[in-house]
Amino acid sequence: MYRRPHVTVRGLTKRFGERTIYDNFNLDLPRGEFISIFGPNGCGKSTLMNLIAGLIPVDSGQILFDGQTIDEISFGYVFQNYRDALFPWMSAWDNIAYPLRFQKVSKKERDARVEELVCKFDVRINLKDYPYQMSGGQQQLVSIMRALIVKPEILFLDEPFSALDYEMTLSMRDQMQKVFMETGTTTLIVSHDLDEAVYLADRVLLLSRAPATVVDFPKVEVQRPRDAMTLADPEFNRIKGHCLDIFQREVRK
Amino acid sequence: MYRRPHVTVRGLTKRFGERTIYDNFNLDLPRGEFISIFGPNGCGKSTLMNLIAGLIPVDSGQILFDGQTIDEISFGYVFQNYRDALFPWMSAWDNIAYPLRFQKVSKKERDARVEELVCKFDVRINLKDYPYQMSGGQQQLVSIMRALIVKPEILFLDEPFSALDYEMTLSMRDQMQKVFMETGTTTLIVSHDLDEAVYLADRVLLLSRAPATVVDFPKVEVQRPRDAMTLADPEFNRIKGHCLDIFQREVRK
Amino acid sequence: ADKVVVGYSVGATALPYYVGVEQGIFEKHDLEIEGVKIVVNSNLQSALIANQIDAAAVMLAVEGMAANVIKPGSVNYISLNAQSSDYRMEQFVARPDAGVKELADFKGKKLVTSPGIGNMSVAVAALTAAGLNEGDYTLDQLDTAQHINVLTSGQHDGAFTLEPAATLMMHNGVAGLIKAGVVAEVVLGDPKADAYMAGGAISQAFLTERPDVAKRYKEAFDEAIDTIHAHPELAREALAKYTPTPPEIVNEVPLVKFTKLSDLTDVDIESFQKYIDFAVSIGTVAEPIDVKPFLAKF
Amino acid sequence: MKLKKLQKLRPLIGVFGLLAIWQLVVMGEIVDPVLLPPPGKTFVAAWDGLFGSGKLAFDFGKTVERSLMGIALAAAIGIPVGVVLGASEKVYRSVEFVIDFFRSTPASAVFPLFLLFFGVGDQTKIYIAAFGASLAIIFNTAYGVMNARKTRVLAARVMGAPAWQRMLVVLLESMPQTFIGLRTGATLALVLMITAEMLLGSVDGLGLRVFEEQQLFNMPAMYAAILLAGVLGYAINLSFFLLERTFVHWAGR
Amino acid sequence: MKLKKLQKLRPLIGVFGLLAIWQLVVMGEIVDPVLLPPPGKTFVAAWDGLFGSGKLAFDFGKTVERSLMGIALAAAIGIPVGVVLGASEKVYRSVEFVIDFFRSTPASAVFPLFLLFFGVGDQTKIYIAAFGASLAIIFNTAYGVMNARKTRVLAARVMGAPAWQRMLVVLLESMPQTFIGLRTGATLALVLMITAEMLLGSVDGLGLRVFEEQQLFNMPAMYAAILLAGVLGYAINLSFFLLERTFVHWAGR
Ligand SMILES: Nc1ncnc2c1ncn2[C@@H]1O[C@H](COP(=O)(O)OP(=O)(O)OP(=O)(O)O)[C@@H](O)[C@H]1O
Ligand SMILES: Nc1ncnc2c1ncn2[C@@H]1O[C@H](COP(=O)(O)OP(=O)(O)OP(=O)(O)O)[C@@H](O)[C@H]1O
Ligand SMILES: [Mg+2]
Ligand SMILES: [Mg+2]
Repeated sequence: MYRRPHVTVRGLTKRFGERTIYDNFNLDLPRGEFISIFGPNGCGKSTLMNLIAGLIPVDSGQILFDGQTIDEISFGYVFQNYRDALFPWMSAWDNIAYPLRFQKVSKKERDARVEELVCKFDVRINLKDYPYQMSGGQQQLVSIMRALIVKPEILFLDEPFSALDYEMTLSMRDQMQKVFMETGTTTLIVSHDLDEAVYLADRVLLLSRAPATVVDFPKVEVQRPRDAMTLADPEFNRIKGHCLDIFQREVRK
Repeated sequence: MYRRPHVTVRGLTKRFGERTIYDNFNLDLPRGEFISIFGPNGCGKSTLMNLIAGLIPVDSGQILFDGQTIDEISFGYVFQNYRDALFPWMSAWDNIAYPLRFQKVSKKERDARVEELVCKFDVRINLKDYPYQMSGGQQQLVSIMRALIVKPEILFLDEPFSALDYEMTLSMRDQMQKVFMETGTTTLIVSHDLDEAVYLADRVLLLSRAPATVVDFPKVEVQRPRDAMTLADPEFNRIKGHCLDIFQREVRK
Repeated sequence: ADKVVVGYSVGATALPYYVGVEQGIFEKHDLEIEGVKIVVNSNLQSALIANQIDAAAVMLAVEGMAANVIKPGSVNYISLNAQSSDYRMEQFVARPDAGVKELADFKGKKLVTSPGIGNMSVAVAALTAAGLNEGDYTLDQLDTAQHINVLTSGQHDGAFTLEPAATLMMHNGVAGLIKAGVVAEVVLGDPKADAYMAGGAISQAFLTERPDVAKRYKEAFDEAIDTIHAHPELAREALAKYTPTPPEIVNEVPLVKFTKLSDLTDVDIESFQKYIDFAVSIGTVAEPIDVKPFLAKF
Repeated sequence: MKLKKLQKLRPLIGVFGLLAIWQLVVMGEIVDPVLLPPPGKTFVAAWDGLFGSGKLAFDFGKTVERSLMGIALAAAIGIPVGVVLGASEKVYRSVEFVIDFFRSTPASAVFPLFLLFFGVGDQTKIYIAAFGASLAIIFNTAYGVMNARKTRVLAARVMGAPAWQRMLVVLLESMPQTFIGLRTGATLALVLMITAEMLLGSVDGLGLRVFEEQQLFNMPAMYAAILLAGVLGYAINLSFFLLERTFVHWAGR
Repeated sequence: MKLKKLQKLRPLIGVFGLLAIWQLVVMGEIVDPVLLPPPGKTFVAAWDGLFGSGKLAFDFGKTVERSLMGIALAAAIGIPVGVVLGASEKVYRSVEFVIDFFRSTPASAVFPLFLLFFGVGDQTKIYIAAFGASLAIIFNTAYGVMNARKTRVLAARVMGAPAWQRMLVVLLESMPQTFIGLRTGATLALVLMITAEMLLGSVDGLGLRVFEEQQLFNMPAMYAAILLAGVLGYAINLSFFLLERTFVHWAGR
């Protein structure tokens, strides 16, 4: 099945001072796919997401959204720096409900939506707390829920599970998959856990060290829903092995 | 071999507002052991480290250091919130060298020591950068190096590898083990990766949900140096399974 | 030479001091003068009481006596300045287009006065004497330097103002004279009478601890006053140099009547006392006080 | 419990310290007690003026009333203008000259201008106070906004917050600084009000009292008025501090 | 390239805007041109005073000299005191009354006191400027320190930094706020200096010039002096801004 690209990146160049992070970089992100980005520290994964979301300006090149301008697109975003992206003047609950404010949703329905999400995720946090009263993992969880409360056009997840505990990580992976299967939202995730990256992905975007290039962009043709059994699936393990090979080759360069 | 405890916690009580995090908590940390702390989000792992290091006051109870006062002890500390703990007014290099300033070490020797560490860790960062110019993983790496540059009495590592890439994580684990075997520094690590926690540990401290209690504190009697083969070691896997069982039982409570 | 620290303001009323310095009179009396410019009279008064200066080139009578009520002997006069319709200082002026010829015409007009209870009381008394009641006019207090501004801009019709602002306004055609010698008339009943409202002063410590130097200072001051009367052109020269007086009016600005203590008659002293009694009556001097002890004796 | 109550009295240390020094200066005859009356005498004068025969209470009330109006006006103008200017550094740089220019010209030098535009009434004094205070508030708020971390503003943008909501985030982000601006501005408004009452001619107010008592050489009454001005300044600052503490609970977290 | 250069001229927008409004006010005869001379005439007066026959250049130099001395004195006292007071909120609360008290008493009311303590010389003016400025600097620095995040100070402590090094961290942490305090203080020092030159009597200085030209009803010259005061204020602010920008490169990151 051919899908029209949702995001098209053409001739992207981005420098920080002397350092070139992207140099004439091209990429198509198909609509409705779940894409994992895998690459070494500092290769430009967070930068790429920021560029696509329009949070930092490109030096040159174009980022096009299939028939839409960037202002029409609603993003969901879990920042790598989740702590700094929460609003400390709001309770966790209000943080989660925040994006709903811009959707003409009544206070009552907002609360209902949060309630629903909380139940689904089996959250055991006192959501009346302010972010600075919460542990790192709890903050990250709130950040994830805030990104999922609306149905965004595109979902960016920058190492979203890095601070979650063992159990929560597993459960969030499956929640993520469920959300994706229900809504078909174009999703980008950065993860340093290869199991996780492949487990969740329709495609794995393998980036080289900066200036980043697409080393490979393999499809993960394993059926959904995936579960604990998937980890034993030969195709899954083939792709994982393939990614690991490429990654190690690229990193050691 | 019986080791005298390095840190003794007696009757520790800590509350945040209404919430009790520790209630009459007791713990002995043996000298020269590598201890992994494993527990659900928000159970009080970071709080425990902060309490021991004297960064936040106890409500009641005592924390004793074998024959020393807290002021005599030098700590190495990788904060969970590594980003906020780096000094943005110093380059990465100066951040790493910072703890050496308090040890009457000449500028030249400080530089040599940093150089040495950089070589050992095969760091590919421009250390002249300021922290805010670096990616999340790079910042965390700098934070780890800063903790290791001195030979501290006690080393606290609060999810130190959470933002590191695949390759770097593996390499840092082994570096950590090497440092530990060379120096025998009492080390506490928080990790949500059970493989990692058990792989590194002499003992695994399993904490329950807050108010935290010690659910178990099993020894990991697997020979060092451990390596990729260890992951197949039956004893390793027995303990891992044991920890997972306990954890899941506790978390689901 | 003996050193004397003299505080001076920038008005024409400190003229004997300027002339004394310019004409080398102090020098001649073997005095080494260190001048300190202090423009606000109350600061001058504080400095005198605190012994930071030995003498004040000019000190308002009301403030000097107010200090003497609380700390007798702290301000001692060595000369007095009189003002009247001939020796103009305070006066009513009005904008030419305001249609004001005499005080009574201020009915329904907006007036501005130099600040302070003293100025306010005199102005009200004069207007009352002219048949105006409170409410017939508005009277705002405003720093004297601003009077020319508010008259020029038309916000006020007239002013009870001081020199050199009055001359400056008249010279610029901003306002014309309505009545001078106001204090003399209000207090002494005659605009041509001498109203003693200020004078040269010395501190208590200067007078008691170095009486001979103080005496010489007083003699030099007297000589300067004589010089002013004998050589007005020299006085004008000093005025131009020491006070911010526009050159075009420096020869027009009226001077007060500088009077040596030795020239004071009993009538003069009585006038002085009357003025202070008036100040007591309007509350600017707290208690009745006899002025004679504070005319310095050597 | 009792200790907690005592802590609230801490500000009294400063009060008594000041009084003690004052008393010592007078007793040590460092300055003539005629010029600087002892605290006791000043209090008697203040008491008499407030509750006895004097008009001090009335003048105090007038100054409070006018100052508060000036402060309210300044805040209503200064905060929004500061946020808008600070949000775009370019815009701020364009008008910075004007702001710094008027901040640096002494009030007594611009009084004449205000007289020309607004006349000599009470209104004018309020405008003068509001003008000076609003410059301070604009300056502080704008720099608060410029120095604030950008992460949360970006987060709001990516979640689709419209411009005015982003401004709100910016404002909240710079709240601690804005409060400092408010306090600086409020203090300045009070100072300007009293100075205007002294120099511009007034029929009531603390400034008039200071001026008149000085003319009368009634030092205890003059210092009583100055004392009240200082106490009023402290009270205004204290109210803003208390407001800040309840409102900006997240400062420094 | 060329655009970059043009950007540097941005502050001129404010300058010309101010001049335009000024010119319009004069041309529109909103106020009498005798009282508010047009910019052109004022510039001629300023030019004449600076480079021609007048003493304006000399007076300007004197005010600059004395103000800078006052500012230097205020910074030398204010910054360390502010850091120390801010480091312990308890201590600050104890002395807050004194600081707020003197911040709120108008300079013209405390001038007499300064005369009493420091005499009638030029020295006194410097002390007055320094006193007022140091209060502003103490206030801003102390609140900067109190509102700063504590993480880095804790990090320094745990790494064994001695007290004075921790103070240094605190100072750097609060640097943006401290610079605002410096700028507020410097502006205040200038204002106080000119006011003191006007009211306390001086033989030179911009304040004297304003006072004298006002007496002479020489409005162009008076506004020339005021203009110079404003420009001086902007220049001082600009220098601090440039200093801050090179020094506090991390602000807002
Ligand atoms: N503000 C900045 N100024 C200068 N350099 C920057 C800045 N932000 C990022 N960089 C550089 O850009 C590169 C890419 O950064 P980015 O944060 O995108 O990496 P990343 O792939 O997300 O890494 P990580 O896995 O560690 O999060 C890094 O090498 C970093 O040094
Ligand atoms: N400043 C604070 N105020 C109030 N509550 C706090 C504060 N800091 C921590 N807590 C609470 O204390 C509990 C323990 O926090 P802590 O950070 O120690 O958890 P943790 O075990 O490190 O969790 P994580 O794995 O998510 O890092 C949490 O439930 C949190 O809500
Ligand atoms: Mg990243
Ligand atoms: Mg933690």
